[in-house]
Order: sequence, then C-alpha cells, then structure tokens
Amino acid sequence: MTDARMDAAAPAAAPEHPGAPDGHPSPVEALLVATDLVKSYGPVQAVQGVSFQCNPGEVLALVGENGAGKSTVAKMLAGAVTPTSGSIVVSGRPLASGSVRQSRQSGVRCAFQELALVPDWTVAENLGLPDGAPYRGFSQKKSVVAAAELLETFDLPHIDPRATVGTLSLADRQLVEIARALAGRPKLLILDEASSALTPPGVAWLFQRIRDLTAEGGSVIYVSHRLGEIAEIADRGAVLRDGKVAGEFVRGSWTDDQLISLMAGREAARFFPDPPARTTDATALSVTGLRSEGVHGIDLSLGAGEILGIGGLQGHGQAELLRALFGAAPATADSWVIAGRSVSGTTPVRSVRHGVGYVPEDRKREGLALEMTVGENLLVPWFKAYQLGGRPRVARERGWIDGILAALSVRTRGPNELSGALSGGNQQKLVFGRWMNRARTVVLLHDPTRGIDVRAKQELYEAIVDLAKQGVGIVWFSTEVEELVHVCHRVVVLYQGTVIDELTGTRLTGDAVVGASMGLRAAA
Amino acid sequence: MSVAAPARILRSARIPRSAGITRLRREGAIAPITAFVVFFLVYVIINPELLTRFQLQTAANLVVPLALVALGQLLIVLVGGIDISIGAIMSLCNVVFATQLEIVPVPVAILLAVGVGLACGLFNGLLVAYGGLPAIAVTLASAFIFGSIAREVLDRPGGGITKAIYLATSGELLPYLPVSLVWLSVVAVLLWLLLQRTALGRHIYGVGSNMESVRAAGLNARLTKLLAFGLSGMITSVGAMMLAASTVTGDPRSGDAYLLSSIAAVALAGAAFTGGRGSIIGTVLAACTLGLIGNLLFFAGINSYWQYVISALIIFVVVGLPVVWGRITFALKGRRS
Amino acid sequence: MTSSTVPASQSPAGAPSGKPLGSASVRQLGSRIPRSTWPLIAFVVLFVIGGLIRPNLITIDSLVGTATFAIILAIASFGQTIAVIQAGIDLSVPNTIAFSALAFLGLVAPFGPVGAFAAALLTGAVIGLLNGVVISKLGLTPIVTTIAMNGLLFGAILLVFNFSELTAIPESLLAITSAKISLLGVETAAVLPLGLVLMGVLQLVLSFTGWGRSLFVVGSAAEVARLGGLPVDRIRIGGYVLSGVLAAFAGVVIVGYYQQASATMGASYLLSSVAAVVVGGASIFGGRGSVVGTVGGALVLAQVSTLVAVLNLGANIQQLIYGVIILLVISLYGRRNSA
Amino acid sequence: SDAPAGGGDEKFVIGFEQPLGGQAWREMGLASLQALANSPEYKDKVELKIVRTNDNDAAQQNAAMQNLIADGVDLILFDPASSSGADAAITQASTQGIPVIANGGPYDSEDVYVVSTDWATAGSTGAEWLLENLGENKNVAVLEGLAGVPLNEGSMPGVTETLEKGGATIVAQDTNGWNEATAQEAMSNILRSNPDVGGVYSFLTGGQGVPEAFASAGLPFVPVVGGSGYNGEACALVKYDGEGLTGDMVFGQPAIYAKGLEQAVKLLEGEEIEKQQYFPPLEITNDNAKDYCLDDKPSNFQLGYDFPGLDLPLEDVMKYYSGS
Ligand SMILES: Nc1ncnc2c1ncn2[C@@H]1O[C@H](COP(=O)(O)OP(=O)(O)OP(=O)(O)O)[C@@H](O)[C@H]1O
Ligand SMILES: Nc1ncnc2c1ncn2[C@@H]1O[C@H](COP(=O)(O)OP(=O)(O)OP(=O)(O)O)[C@@H](O)[C@H]1O
Ligand SMILES: O[C@@H]1[C@H](O)[C@H](O)CO[C@H]1O
Ligand SMILES: [Mg+2]
Ligand SMILES: [Mg+2]
Repeated sequence: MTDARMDAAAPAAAPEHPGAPDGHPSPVEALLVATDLVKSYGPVQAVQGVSFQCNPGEVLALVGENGAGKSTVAKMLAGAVTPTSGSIVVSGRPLASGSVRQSRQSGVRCAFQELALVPDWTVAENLGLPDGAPYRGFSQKKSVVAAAELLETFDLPHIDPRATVGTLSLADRQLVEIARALAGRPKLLILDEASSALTPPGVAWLFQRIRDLTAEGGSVIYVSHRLGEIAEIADRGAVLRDGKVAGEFVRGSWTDDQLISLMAGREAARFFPDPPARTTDATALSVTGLRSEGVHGIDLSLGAGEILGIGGLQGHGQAELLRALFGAAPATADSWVIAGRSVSGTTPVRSVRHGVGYVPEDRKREGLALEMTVGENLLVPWFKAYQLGGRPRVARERGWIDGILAALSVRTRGPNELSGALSGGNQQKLVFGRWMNRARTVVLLHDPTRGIDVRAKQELYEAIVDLAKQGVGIVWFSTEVEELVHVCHRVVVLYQGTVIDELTGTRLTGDAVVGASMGLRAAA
Repeated sequence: MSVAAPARILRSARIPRSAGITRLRREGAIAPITAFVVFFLVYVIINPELLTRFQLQTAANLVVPLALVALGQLLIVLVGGIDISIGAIMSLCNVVFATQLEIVPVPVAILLAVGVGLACGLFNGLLVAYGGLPAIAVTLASAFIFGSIAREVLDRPGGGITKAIYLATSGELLPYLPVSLVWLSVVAVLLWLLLQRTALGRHIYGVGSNMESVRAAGLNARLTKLLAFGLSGMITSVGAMMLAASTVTGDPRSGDAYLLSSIAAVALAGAAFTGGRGSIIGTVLAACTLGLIGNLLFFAGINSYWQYVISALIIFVVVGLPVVWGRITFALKGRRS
Repeated sequence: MTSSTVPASQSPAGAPSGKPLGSASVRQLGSRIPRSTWPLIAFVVLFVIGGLIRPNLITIDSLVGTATFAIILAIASFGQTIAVIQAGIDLSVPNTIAFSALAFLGLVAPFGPVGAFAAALLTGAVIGLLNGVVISKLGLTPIVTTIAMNGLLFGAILLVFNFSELTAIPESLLAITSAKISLLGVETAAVLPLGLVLMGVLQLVLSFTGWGRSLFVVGSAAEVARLGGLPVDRIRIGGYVLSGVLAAFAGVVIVGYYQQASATMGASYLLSSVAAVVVGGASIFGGRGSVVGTVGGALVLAQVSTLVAVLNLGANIQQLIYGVIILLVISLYGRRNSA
Repeated sequence: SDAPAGGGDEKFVIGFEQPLGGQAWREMGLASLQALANSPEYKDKVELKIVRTNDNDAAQQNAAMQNLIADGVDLILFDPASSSGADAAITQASTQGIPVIANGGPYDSEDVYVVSTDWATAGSTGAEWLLENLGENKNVAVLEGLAGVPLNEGSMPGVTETLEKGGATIVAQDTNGWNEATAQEAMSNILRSNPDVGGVYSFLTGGQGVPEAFASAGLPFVPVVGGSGYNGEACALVKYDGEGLTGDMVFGQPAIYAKGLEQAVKLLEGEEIEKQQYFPPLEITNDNAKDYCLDDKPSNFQLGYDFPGLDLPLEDVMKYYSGS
C-alpha cells in the first residue's frame, strides 16, 4: 500500500521492509523495526498493519489526519497499549509489548499526547518516581534536588520542582512530560504532539533537546500536525491514513501540499482564509480594567463579526483572560458590556445566556463528557430543564448535528457514538462545534486547532470565518502565530497579564507578534 | 531566569520546614488537627479529670481501635476506593485472634490474625485492581462473606483473651502512658514512613490521584492498588486485636460499629474520597475527636442522643470551613491581583 | 506489505493478564444490549436456576412475591440512583426513610393522611436540600455530607419523636401499599404497580428531559457542564432534593406495607440501596445509571435471597452465599471501564 | 457500698448503661426504669445517671461504664452489649467496691450480679409449645434473631435440639434480624419454596411479620412462635383468631430494667440479693392475647412495660417513654 509517488521522491530512504512477519531484525543498524502492527478496539480498527523502521540518530516523523492512528502506534511502541498483533523489535531484541515498564527498560520513552503526569504529585515526584523499584526509600529532599538539577540541565529553570503538577499551565506540564522522557537518555524518544501547547520559543527549546539526543545516536519519533516543524526537524517520515502507512518521505523531498493530499487521500492545498470584510461596527463585547488571577487590568473591545487574535507566550495571561471573560474564573472590571448589556461580572451560565460561547483549553477535562454520545455532547449548553433531552432531542436536532459533523468532518460512527471513542482531534472538533449556528454574539477560543490535522484546521478556519460573517465576535487565543497573522482582523499580544501591543494592518506580522510576546513593543 | 536556578537548588537542598506544613495542608490535615486541639481543650475544661491516669487509659482504649481501623480505611480512600467490608474484616480478625489464643501461643495468634486481615484485603484488592470492579461494589459483597465467616469461626462472644493480654495492650506502660497509645503510635509511624518515605507510598498516593497517568509512567498501578488493600487489611487486623484485648473478648459482631465511624473519621480527616489526598495524623486525631464526643457529653451531662447530632455538626464545620475559607481567600485574591 | 487483521483473542505473549481476553467481546456485547437490561437478564437467569432447584419457584405467584419485596427495595433505592448518576451518593437514605415514616405517623392525627403525606415528602425535600447545598455550595464530598446527615437525622429522630404517640396506619395508605389488588388476573400487593409506575415516570424524566440529561452531564464531567453554561449547582441540589423526596416516599410506603415504624427501620437500606443501584448497572463514578436498572438490581437481590432460602444451609452460611452471588453478578457487568 | 458517695444529698447515685438505643424494646425498658425511680417510694432514695451508647459496641459500653465509675456512682446497671465484653470496666468497678448488675441480658462473670430474662427458657418454652401445637405436618421453618448476638446463640441451639428431639424436621432457616419487616420478607421467601410448612419458630420477633407472610401468600395459618412483645403481635392473634392463627409470643419484658433498679436499691440498702436472677419470659397465646392487645396503641407499641411485683401504671411509664 506504500504510495509509489513518494517512494519515487525518496528512493534512498524508502527501505525495502526488513521486519518480515517472523520478526527478524535484518539491517543491523535499524534501532526500531515495527512490523505489521494491528490494534483494534472492538469494532474500531485503529491501526491496520503498520510497518516502519527507525535508524539510530534519526528523527522520524509520523503525520496523518486526526484519527489516522498516530497516537495508537506511539502507545504501542511505548507499551501503554498492547498490539492486537504485529511485532516491535528494538535494537535487535523483540519488545515484550503491553508494558510501559518493559519499553522504558529497553530504552523507549514517550511523551504522551494526553499527558501522563500525576496531578497530585510534585514535579520532582513525577520526574523521580517512575524510575527504580517501588520498594525503596524515597526522600522528598533528594528528589527535589535531583529534579532541580535535571530541570537545570534541560534548561527549564523556571519550573519549581516542588510545585504540584496539577497547578502548572498546560505548556509547563508538557515541558515536564518531555523532560521526564528525556531524563532516561532514551535510545528512542517518542514525542506525540509534544509541541502542541508550546509557543515558538518552547518549540525551539524542544528542537535543541532533540538535536542533543540525536547527536548522541538516539532516535526520535516525532508526531505533529505542524508541517513547519516537520520540515525543520524530521529526517524521514511516514504518513498514516486510516491506520495504514499511506507513504513515506525524506527531508527536503516534499511539499506541504503533497503531504496534505497524501494524508487526506486526495488533493488539498494548505491556505489561510482571509478574515471576512466587516459589515457593521457594532461592538459585541467591551471591557475595561479587567482583573483576575493573572490578568492585571486589560481593556478590550471586540466588534461584531471581528476576529480578534490573542498572542503571547504561555503563562502571560491568555488562558486566564478567556476564563475571566467567560466567567469561568472570578473577575472584576471597571466597565463590562456584553452584547449591549452592561454587567458587573459574569458566570458561565449568564455568559451562555447572553450569547457567549467558550472552547476551553483541556478538551478531556473541560470539553467533553466522554461517557456521553457525540450528539449529546454537542447539545450540552442547550439542555433546558423543562425541554426534551436525550435521543428524542438528538433526533429533533439531527439536522443541526449532522451539519456540524459534516462541516468539521468529524470522524465518528454517528451522533450516538460515545465521544470517548473519538481521537483527540475529533474530540476537539466537537467542543468547537457545539457553538456553531447557535446565535452567539461572542465566541472565545482557547487554541482550538491544538493537535488537529491540517485539513481539519482549514475546516475550522472556515467555520470561524463563517461565524464572523454571521456577525459573531471571535476572541481567538492561538499558539500558532501563522493563524493569528493570517485569519485575524486584529491581534493583541499579552505580556505579564497586560496588553503590551495591539497589531493591525501592516504591523500585523509574525515577527511583530513574536517580538511583542517577548516584551518588545515594535515601533509603530 | 536561569540565574535564579542555582539559588533554588540551594533552597531545595534543605527543604524549609514549611514544606511539611504545605504537605499537611495539601493533605487536608490542618483542620482536623486544629479541631482536635480545640476539642481537647473544651474536654479538659469541662472534665479536668480526663488527665487522671484512670480516665486517660479509658479514653485511650476507646479511641485506639477506631483510630487503627480509620487508618485502614484511609489507605483504601487514598487509592480512590472505599471499604464497606472493613467492619466485617475487623470482626473476622477479632474472632480469629480470640479463638486462636485458646490453641496457639500469642505470637502465632497475632500472625494468624494479621494474615487473615491481609488475605481479606488482597481478596478485595485483586477484584478491584485486576478485576476492574468498583471498590464499593466489591466490598459490599465481601462484607457479607467475611461477616459470616467470622460467625462461623466464633458464633458468640468468647475466646481466650487473658488478663495478661489486656494489660499488654490496654494497660499502662508508665504512669500516665497507656500502652494502647504506644501501639497506635508504632503503627502510625511505620505507616507514615511507608507512605511518605518510600516510592511505594508515593505510588499509593499517585494511583488515587490518577491511575492512568501512573500506568503510563510505567509503574504497576494495579500492583500498587493491590498492595494498598493488603496493607489496609493488616492494619485493620491490628485494630481488631486491640479491640478484642481492651474488651477482653472476641466478638463476631464487634466490627459492625466501625464501618460508618471509620469512614466518618477519614472524612473528618479531610481526605479526598476521589483518592490521592489524606493524612495519617489527621486521621488519627479525627478518630480521637469522634471517639470521645460521647464521653464529653456524659461529663457535660447532656443527653447522649445529642452525640449523633454533634458529631455530624463537627464534621460539617471542620470539613466545611477550610473549603469556605479557601473560596473567600481565592475571591479576595481575584479582586486584588 | 499487506495488513493482516488477527482475531482479538490472539494477543502476543508477555501481555499482562490484567484484562481477561474475553472482556473486549463482552464489552462489544454490552455496548449492543442497553446496560439497564443486564440486571434484568441476570434476574431471569437466577429465576430459572431457582426453578431448576424447586419447580414451584417458577410460578407467576412466586414471581410476583419476589417482585413485591424487590419493588420496595427499588423504591427505597430510586433516590440513591439519582444521587449516584450525578456522581454522588446518598448515605442519608436510611434515616430519611425513618424520619419521614415517623413524621408521617406522627402527623396523621393532626393533618390527616394527605397532609401527613405531604409533610413527610417535605421533610425529605428539606433533607435533600441541605445535602445538596452543603455538597455544591460548601463543596463537601457527598459521602461525607450524607453520612454526617444520616447521623444527624438519627439523633433528631431519637430526640424529636415520641414513639408512643404514633397513631395507627390510615386505610388510604394501606390501600396503595399492602392491599391486595388483582391485575390481569394476577393477585398482587398494590405497592408493585405503584412502584412500577414511579419507575416509569422517573425513567422518562432521566432519559428524555433536559434536566435528566443535565444530571448525567454533571455526573460524568461537572467541569464540562459548568463551562457549557449549565447551572451545575442548581442541577445538583435539584438532584439531592429529588433523592430526599424519593427516600421519604419510600419511608411512607414501607410504613404502609410492613405496618411498622421505628427509629432503626431504615438501617438495612444503607447498604442494600447502594447494592441495588450498583447491581443495577449504574457507575458509582457517576454519569451512568437508570431506575429501570435499579429495579433489575433489586429483583436480582430479592431473587438471591429467595434462592439462598431454598438451600436450607442455616442462616449464616446463606449470608455467605448471598455475598458470593452478588460478587458474581457484579463481576459480570460491573467493570469500571465498560461504558 | 453502704454510705452513698456524692456529698450533701443522701441519694444513691445509680448509673445505667444501655447500648443500641432507639429500639422500642429498649426505650420501653428505660421508661419503666425511670417510672420506678420517680415513684414516691424511690424518688428520694435514688438519682439515675442514664448513658446510652451507639450500636452494640462493647468498647463504647466499657468506656461509658468506666466514665460512670469516674463520676463516682454507687452502683452500675448495664444491658450487656456482649456476654463478656465489659470485663475491663467490671474489674475497675470491683476494685473500687462498686457493685455491677447485668440487667436485661446474661453476663458471664463472677463479679457481677445478673437480673435478666431467662432467654434460654424463652427459646425452649416456645419450641415445646410449637411441638404441642403442630398437626400432622411436622415440617417447620426456623427464623433466628441476629446471628452472632449472645442472646440468639444462647437460645437457638436449645430450640433446634428441642424441635428435632420432638420429631419435627427443620426444612428452612433464615434470620428475622429482630425486625418484623425482615421477618415478613424472610418468611415469604421460605413460603415461596416451602408452601407446605406445618409450623414456624421465629426467635423474639415475627409475631406480625410471619402471619402477614402467610396471609399475603394466601396460605392457611400454621402455629407460629415468635414475638418481642409488640402490641401488633397480641392484636394479630386476636385479629386472625377466627382464621385459625394459633400463636405463642414469648418475650422478655423490657421492664426487667425496673426490676434491676429494685434489686440495686435493695443491695445498696445492705440487703442480701440473689447473685443470679433469671425471670421467666412473658408468654402471650390466643388465650390471653385479648388482655394484652391495646387497640388505641400502634402495632409497634412495646408491651411488657410492667413487671410482676412492681405494678407500674402505664401512664407513669408513658411519661418517660422515648428518647426525649
Ligand atoms: N480507547 C479507544 N477506544 C475506541 N477507539 C479508539 C480508542 N482510542 C483510539 N481509538 C480510535 O482509533 C483511531 C486512531 O486514534 P488515534 O488517537 O491513534 O488517532 P491520532 O492519529 O492520534 O489522531 P489525533 O491526531 O487526533 O491525535 C481513531 O479512529 C480513534 O477513534
Ligand atoms: N510499582 C511497581 N511495583 C512492583 N512491580 C512493578 C511496578 N511497576 C512495574 N512493575 C513490574 O513491571 C511489570 C509491568 O508493569 P506495568 O506497569 O506495565 O503493568 P502491567 O503488569 O504490564 O499491566 P498493567 O499496566 O495493565 O497493570 C509488572 O508486572 C511488575 O512486575
Ligand atoms: O433489643 C433486643 C431485641 O429487641 C430482642 O427483641 C429482645 O431482646 C432485646 O435486648
Ligand atoms: Mg493522537
Ligand atoms: Mg501497563
């Protein structure tokens, strides 16, 4: 099934597959050989016979649309998921699958897409405890010192080893997760969308770590939807589609469009839609002197149909700003007007009633009721105590639901599938979808394109632009500067809890955003 | 930024005492400790006699079994479960201990009782950790099983508890120092060392906090959970033996009363019933508070039926206040920042 | 390379024996058959087993007899079901039952049956309201709150009620509980249809109303509900109020059926109500459960006691077997991860 | 123990310890106790200190009794939570010369007086009555009280032995949990598989539940032994007498507590009293049921508020009935 076109493009790197089903590691130099990996969850065929290999010192990219099977493959290598069939050979020895410990012991470590840190443990405990036998002494002091040194060597001094992980920002948690994987100086490091919450400096930091590791002969499997990053860091790559390898590529031998069409299985080009022309100058939302935990007096005014981007580095108040605007965190303001209504403060209940919608940061914890169906998850904000609910309601709203599932091309077996069975990215789409075509005046987006594939992103861009066309004001925090620059009318950049700069028109460039994030106010 | 780092390493090299306080706060122990201090003062004011040797011993013998069973319950709560069978386990160990004393030497009887506690814990633990069944459901069923086994072992109060055993467990070690408190302290300290000073102990907290994460980190979450259940059973058996000894009898129903009171004590200790948070000191002191309310009312000359009401109110207030306080301070911070 | 899909059972050596191989297929089955029918199936199996041991156990009358005691337990467990669905638990059910029962009997004389009934339900509502407010506004965990409430109520019962003044049970109550009526030619106590109707109504509310579904959202992910703009606290409190009212209703029904009322009359429902809900297929972690399932769970429990009674092994061993069968039943479909 | 402690007033201070509060039986016992203590004859002689403890917990009972000692009572009456679980407190008491009386249930110890119902007899009298009243059908069902409680374990072996010696076969067993509702459910379960039992023995409960079970199963009544002396049981005998219900309610009078107080005062006044006093249980059959059934009282009203030789008037006892 390997795609001829791509092999042609990269004859050198397309390996004639060694891992014969009997699982003999033919080429000596291959560090990892995965052969015919299959994983099915009941009826769902997550991965259907994937084979690839990874050589010492190389960075192998795994790309594919949401639900293509990347995380499942990663989890099988990491031992977190037992393959239904197939073999994994690490430096010549078959990996007894199904045990994370086994994998770790044979030098395979993974930073998981859905972070695997224990919230009530300190950073030090999370870094220190997984190694070594359980029946040994454990000293907080020693572990904190060790952790501090580790964070030091990995150049993460801003993370306090004594902090409880649950209190860290998503980005910092991701950094800790990566540091933990790096700590064992693994032979094979798997990064499953490890950069999804990282800002450009964070990504730069990650790439430095990767280069250090590969320089020492270690290999990296890099899963990401950010093609820019792939182009920069990946030596080779495999494209997954519907749980199969759709093709492979080598550094420099590919273009975004090629890759995208290979993922999608049809021609598709990457582009950013322009923000729609504004038809009215009515204000959807305006607030002055907004204060909350981590937000130190922010003035914002959002026009109807305007797409307002929020830029800045993680931890400078973007998340807090959105939560405050929605009423998810206690906040006060000197003046606060939502859709012409002047309010002293708000709560999620009032916000939704006043026409505000919010796509939160953590889809698993804040976004979806994983035990409930796709349809009901879309309907969550629209349940009224005395109205219909459940299947009859889903049936009645079938038109709206199918419309959203189609518009965002969510991969699901229908409105009555449990949302827990969807892949990360498809879950993300549901969280956004519930606000579509529901008479919103303002929609607050916390990095909605995090960890979703290129095609899905474009569908999401379209959806956002459509909302704006309908006159909905959009506040959009993104970790991808590109998105802010191309799709937003206006971008405000936060620095230490305040607006350091507002960029429009010609001043709205990637460099300006990044610069402002660093605290430099670009000259007008 | 990185300049600040070496400084941190120095600071962390000798963790400030406040770290202990921080941990206690995180584990919810501050409120129950304060509550106990207040309660103790009130008690001593109403009844200074408490500090007489006789009354100290009475009070100690009353609370120690509860404190121990509460510690057993705490372990299960730490891994995110709850043990409905803990009273039955207690009854079973109690009668095993009492009956074996008639046949075998004391140390053997002790080992047998502890062994039975361990076995009960592992039975529950296997079904919960490896069978993927909810603890509350498993222990609900095993409560019937252990309970009836207990009544098969000894159908009515009796057994071979001797005066000597009473003195060794419930007498005085030194004037003003009840032996039972010594035994309690030994168990509590050992348990504290295990939970705070070994990796397994931290695993136990971790499993309760987020089982999936612990497994993804390559630790054997299931094994850890199983061990927590086994350990809980052993500690419960110690409580059972202390009860048998202080009442100088084995009793196949002696554990019944300890199901709700052990849960109440863990609750008053401020532990999180979702798992991952809870402290030993808090649990012990919570047990002492709840266990002595009846006594206090007696000396205050209040109708003893009030103790049900007062226990409840203490739990509401002690567990509720920190939450409310937390909200207030948070709100205030929200205003200020 | 051609992808070859191998049957799920053929998992590679060295895999942990953690999850039994069958479990995947069990879960498939489970996903096809609605959960609430699992306990009903379990009941039918047990019922047939009973028939094999004693043919005269498989008669309609025997079925009705078991169902009658099951429905009483079920009525006492409906409130528990509501609490569990919203990721809570109501351990104050026992003394809510006793309190409302005693209040009812105490108030029949002054207010008459209807007034006393209303008052009894009101006490349940107030108890539920207190539980709900403490849990959602003070943020205490449900177990803690309701255990404390249960104790508080017991004290209140002992202090408030003067058992000697409890008047006899009004006819009107007997008529809807213990009175014999004949349905489609089957002789049954009135409480059975009463309970089944209540079940029907509650199930409709839970499955097909916005409030019912919100309760499930709150149960499976409270933060999701909050950020979705649902009034989480109000939904929670509402849930506990309903739970309290249903327990109070159970108290009155129990008085009517057994014509008994005492301070300790609720005690046995502490564990059995939870058992009925769990055996009924609800997830103790919230977000999953149904009153139909709870009736099934109660039927299973009642049928198990009928079965052990047949064995004539002595009361104590029968207890042991009771526990074993419960364990078997929940291990069939009680897995935490089977959604 | 002759010169009562407690300084100024000359009253005997008598402590009463009762576990497992909240039961009609025990409430009625306390009521009769207080009624006697406040009767003209005792008013000026005794001061009562009543302590109740939760559940049937020997540890709490021990502590409560030791608190009474610490509080300087002259004598302790207690309803044993267990037949041997109070030794610690009893030893303490005897070292301080405070007499202790086990009151209500038996207690095995040299150091205590016992003023109790003769529960063992309660078991066998019922069994013998059943044997006499059984018809052709000798198959009987047996409901224990609460397994593991001394009261139950002390009597049940005697019961089964008597029944089997007398030629009856026990075809089904269960427990009534000393609770009519449980008795009714257990009996119904049994009747479903054994509709043909010829008699029922239910220990210290079941006087209403068992007949109800027969009635609702539409089965003819059989001789029934069982009862803890609830009004409803006596009335059930009256109610179903026409329909051929023959029954024997054997139970200990709660007023045994008052009897205990009487003996306690005798002892404190320096009289000799018998160390082990076991009183025959009260027996209600079809013959005398009419004398006990009180139509104006609810069925869960506990009978046995008076004790032979004490003559406590109902209205006096009622003044103190229930937890207030
Ligand atoms: N636990 C599960 N139960 C059922 N199906 C699952 C489960 N986990 C994953 N799947 C399915 O397997 C397929 C692959 O999921 P996977 O998470 O590997 O996709 P992915 O490539 O990582 O997508 P994304 O880019 O969104 O993370 C998806 O269709 C998903 O629905
Ligand atoms: N905390 C631990 N204590 C003792 N042994 C452990 C621990 N963690 C891992 N091991 C050893 O490593 C093996 C694999 O551990 P792992 O965490 O993968 O769990 P598992 O047994 O593979 O199955 P599962 O992950 O489903 O529980 C275990 O069987 C055990 O022998
Ligand atoms: O309280 C118990 C039971 O109620 C039984 O009915 C008789 O003995 C009493 O002590
Ligand atoms: Mg993924
Ligand atoms: Mg594992």
